[in-house]
Amino acid sequence: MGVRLVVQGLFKNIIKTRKMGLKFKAGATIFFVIMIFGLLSFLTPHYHSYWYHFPQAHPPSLQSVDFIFGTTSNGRSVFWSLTNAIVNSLIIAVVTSMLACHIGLIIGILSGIKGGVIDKIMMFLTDSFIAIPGLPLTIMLAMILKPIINLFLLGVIISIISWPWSARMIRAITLSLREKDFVIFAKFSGMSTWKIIFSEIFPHILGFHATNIINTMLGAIGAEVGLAFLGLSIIEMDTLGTMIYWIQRYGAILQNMWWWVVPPIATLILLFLSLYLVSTGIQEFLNPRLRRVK
Amino acid sequence: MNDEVLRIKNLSGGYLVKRDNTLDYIDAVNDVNIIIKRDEVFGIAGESGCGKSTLLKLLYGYVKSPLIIKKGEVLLSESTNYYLNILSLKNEEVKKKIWWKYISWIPQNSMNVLNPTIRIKDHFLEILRMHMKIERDEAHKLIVEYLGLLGLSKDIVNAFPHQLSGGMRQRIIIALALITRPKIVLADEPTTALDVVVQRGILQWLGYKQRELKNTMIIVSHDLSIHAMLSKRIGIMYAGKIVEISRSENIFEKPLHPYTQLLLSSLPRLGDKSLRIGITGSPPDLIRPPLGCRFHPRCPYCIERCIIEEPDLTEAEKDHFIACSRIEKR
Amino acid sequence: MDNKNTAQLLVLKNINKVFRYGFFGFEFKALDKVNLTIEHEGIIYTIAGESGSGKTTLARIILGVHKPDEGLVEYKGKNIHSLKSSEARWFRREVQAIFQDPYATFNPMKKVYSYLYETVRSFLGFHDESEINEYINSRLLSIGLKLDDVKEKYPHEFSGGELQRIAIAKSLLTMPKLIIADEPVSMLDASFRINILNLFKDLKRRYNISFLYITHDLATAYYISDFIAILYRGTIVERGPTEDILRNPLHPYTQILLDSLPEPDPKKRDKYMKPLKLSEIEEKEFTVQGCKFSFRCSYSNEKCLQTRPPEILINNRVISCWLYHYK
Amino acid sequence: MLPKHLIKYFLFRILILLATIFTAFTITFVILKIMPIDIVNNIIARSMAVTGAALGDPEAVRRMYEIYYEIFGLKGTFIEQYVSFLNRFLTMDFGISILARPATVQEVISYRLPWTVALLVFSTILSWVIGNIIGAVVSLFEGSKLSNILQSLAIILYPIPYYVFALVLIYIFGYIIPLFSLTPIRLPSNIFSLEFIITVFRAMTLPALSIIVIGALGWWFLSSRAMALNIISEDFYLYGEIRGLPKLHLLKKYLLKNILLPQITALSINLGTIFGGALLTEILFNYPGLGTLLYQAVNAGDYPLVLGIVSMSIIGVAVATCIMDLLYPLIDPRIRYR
Repeated sequence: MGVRLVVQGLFKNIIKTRKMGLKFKAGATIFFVIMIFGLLSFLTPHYHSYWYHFPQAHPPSLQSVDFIFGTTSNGRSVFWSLTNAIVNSLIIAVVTSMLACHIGLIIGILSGIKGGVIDKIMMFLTDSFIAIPGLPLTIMLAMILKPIINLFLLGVIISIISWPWSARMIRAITLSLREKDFVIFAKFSGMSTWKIIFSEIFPHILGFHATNIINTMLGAIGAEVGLAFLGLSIIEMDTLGTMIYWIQRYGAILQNMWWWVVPPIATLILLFLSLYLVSTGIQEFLNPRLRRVK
Repeated sequence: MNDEVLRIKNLSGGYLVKRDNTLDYIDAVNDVNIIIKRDEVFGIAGESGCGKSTLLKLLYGYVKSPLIIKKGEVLLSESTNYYLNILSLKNEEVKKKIWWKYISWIPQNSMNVLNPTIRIKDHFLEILRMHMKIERDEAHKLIVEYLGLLGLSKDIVNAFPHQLSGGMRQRIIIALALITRPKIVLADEPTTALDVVVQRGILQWLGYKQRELKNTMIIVSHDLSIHAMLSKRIGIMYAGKIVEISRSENIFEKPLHPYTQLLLSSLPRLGDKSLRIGITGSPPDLIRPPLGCRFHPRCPYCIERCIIEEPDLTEAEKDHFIACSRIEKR
Repeated sequence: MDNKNTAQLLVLKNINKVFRYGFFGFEFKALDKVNLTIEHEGIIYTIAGESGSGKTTLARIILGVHKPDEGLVEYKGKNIHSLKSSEARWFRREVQAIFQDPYATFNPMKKVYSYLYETVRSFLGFHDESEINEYINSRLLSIGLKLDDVKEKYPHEFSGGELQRIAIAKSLLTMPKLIIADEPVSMLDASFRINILNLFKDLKRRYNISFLYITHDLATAYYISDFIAILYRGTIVERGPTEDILRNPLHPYTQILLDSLPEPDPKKRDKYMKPLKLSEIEEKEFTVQGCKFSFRCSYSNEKCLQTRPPEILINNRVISCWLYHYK
Repeated sequence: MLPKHLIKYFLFRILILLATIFTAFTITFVILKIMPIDIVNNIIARSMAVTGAALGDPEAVRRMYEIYYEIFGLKGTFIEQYVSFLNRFLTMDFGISILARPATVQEVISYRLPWTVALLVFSTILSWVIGNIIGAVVSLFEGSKLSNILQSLAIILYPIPYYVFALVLIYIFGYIIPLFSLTPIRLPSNIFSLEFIITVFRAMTLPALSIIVIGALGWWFLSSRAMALNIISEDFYLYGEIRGLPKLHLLKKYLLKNILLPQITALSINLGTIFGGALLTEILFNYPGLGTLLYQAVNAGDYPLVLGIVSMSIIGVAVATCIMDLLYPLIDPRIRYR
């Protein structure tokens, strides 16, 4: 029953996208285009996995799809690398955001609703995690787990530093809602605690949760790139981070191999921009006060 | 000598609001005419959304988007036969020449109107420097002296707003409005957020100051009891129009307009348990106000003429103006 | 449920509630030894107090939202803070709540009808849609509303007064014995306010419903209530029949409060304008040992500051003031 | 003399600081302990491989094992493990750095630390000040062309991490306008010479610029503008307008004064993120700070050094946040006089 309500709520919100502002539309469009580009990765030819397959550092030309963005110093096609990188980076982002945001959601709601000792313990844990600067901790973990690293594990590592904020925010929202008149009113309309959580409290959290998922994705993509700078991402795979790692490694910028440099950086910036626009778009939609300010 | 200080002539104004790609005009103040005299407390009463606060803003010349003036004049009487129209002045001119020199303002909601990060003294300094060109040292002496005169402790000049109670802050705000001795003081719901005991203190103080300074005070409040305790003359507003103006004895003892009558009879009073009856229906949407008399859909005495014809404010008895077609006829 | 007819409707015994704030553990005594009894059905009992008197906290304690730190709230002889789940349902059926801001009471994303529907389905055990509608319609009609005018609308499509009426209609669906109304009319215009109050009176007469009417407005309290309790900084200073207390207040605070009430009558202006010397509200009042009003009271002495006055029964009212101790 | 409640607050805040550091290290301890792989052997094998046979001295290897066993909680009872771990982290005693043998980890870090601190302090303060002022000023001209341009720019810059933006800067300044050398800097020995100052300045400019541009025009601009717009709709600002106060005065005493205080809190909350971003930025510009050191340490498999930098950052960020929180009540009159 609860699930049905949540789905209904989500559905209603999606229908309302027609009324979403320009920011949301622009962001969603850019994201959609990048996604389509990423989906081309399913057409990746098998020889893309071999290094030095193509002439090294070949500038872009139209002779074949492989050369459309030129090749790297390792003789790999920038085009195929990029399409694969988009998908892999997004996988990391989705794993992170799904894990971190939902752990945060559950802990936050539980803490907020139950209160008492459970709340105190959970919040102590959350606050302690928040106090640790994220990057050094992830670096340490990534370094230790380097021998067995994969996309999923990388997502897990990044979510270790991402969940506490979600938990904190959700708890604060839940707490403020718990004693609102409409919740008491619902209680005296005979609704059960679970129904109140789903139909009265959750819809108010949903908006934050949605933007939080997107922001966490944004943060995860950034964190992966950060780890890659240190050579701690999955070097043998194409991700946006590792592409930049190789660019760095081979001094592509100083050699002015712009065709190698521009695509991943531009994609990265566009990806950041689109996710940010989508998230602020949702925020403004849900909070008319922000909409007015524009 | 002329005892008029302010003459409001055919004043209309409202808000331009964009909603779903249509531009709506909210007709908040419609064709208001009032003459306000020296040394009086004039009350503007009405229920929420009747345009009383908007009227006050227009009087003050504080016109900022989305508020616009449609037509009309707000004339300040400077001497017997010289009138200055505030609404014809430029924004900067009103700010420099009129505000606090001629008219000052007591806002509502005293809890939040003082800047939380500067001291009480700085609030006074700002006004003295801006409007009286008095510099710091001299101003400081003046402030301490002034607060002493008002019976406020000198220690509070160095306090921050949050250290004072609500009643104290409201006193400070009133003191701020009076320090330049303006001819007119506008007060927008000056005691709404306060408890009744504190409210009594503030209203007494306000009344006492007015008698001492012999200036004019225009008080806006939805609470008729406050007007009964303070105002000398009262204008009753309904849906953007003034429906009745008279001395407060007349308003409370023999109201002529049906709205005023119904409003007064709906107020419960201590010591009287007789059945009171409210007004049916709700106030009109000011985007599309009703034709004719704006009160006609709720008026139990409505006749055909009320629906067609917009009544003017006319003097039904001496000093008793009312806008009602049925009375006009009489 | 067996002692339905013998027990008093609502009893508050020695309710204490302390809120704690922030780093420094600043304590704020919202309610201090509050006693109150609503004897039976069909009584309108007012709790009157100014901002910060703890009246909303009291309402929430009675509704079971907050737990008191000490003391008991008994509804028909049962402690409402230790109800079993079936008893909790019974309690929520018999006791209903109305709040100050109707727009904050209804979820803006849901049709108001869903609350009516939910209440009937869950409390009265109706399952058939048409049966439910019929029942809702009959209830709405009894207070002058029609189901068709309500059914498809969202909260923002009603005016504040209409929405408050619907909130009342919703609480009537379960045929409650007690309605807790927390400042139900303070957001409404004067011309509409009286309609809601008349409705309360009417419901009390027709259905024998009791009301706990929480307000800061003594004039409306006088108009509708049978009993009144005056709350000051978390303590009840005086309680008893409304007529007695508001016509002849004994506690110095009630006296000052009534004197300070502006009235829509210019003849009372001179009395109102007679200067009144009062110190400002002091934060100390929340933590003082003795009578909370002693800082501002013109009769106060050392004893008032040091020791809390006992509850003294005079005629049919209860006063907490040392002035009346020897009587 | 400070009022009593402030002293209480200060003591309490310092207690929180200590608790934070302890729990942070405890969490690190737990995470390291539950790692699913054989860490110590991996590490030693890797560092041997990186540094070659030079570490072949059996005594040195034995000492390394010792330290690692303590760090990863493999020695003694659980309590002993925990205590020795805490001891290592708090004192940052991780033995000798593999990378910079025979220097100890503490020595290497203390040599690089001033560079990072200088870069961070300089760029953070500058971006915070610039961003907040621009944000507040622009809010007064809401709807104008300039405001719209700055806003669009901010929306693009806001989500970009410093280190990605740094790549853009490198491309522009390293290739298109080659103003700055991107090769590792070599410091002149005389620290009082003009040359020294110029070298430091040149080394610092680009990393600082990438932090300042993103920070000022992205982060702080957006938050300060949002806050300013809120204040403008607030009663006390409107009342200021009604009193006819000059615009400049309103900007200074009403907007900025009320924005800067909450923005200090925002800064203290974001310190950790800023720190992390700045570390990575350093790498790109070969700036001789902790970030570049971390990069070298990771690449050389120098675990002692990495752990040293990690514990340094945890302590550093916690202390910096604490200092900001301690300063706050001294600046905010609302807390100062309660």
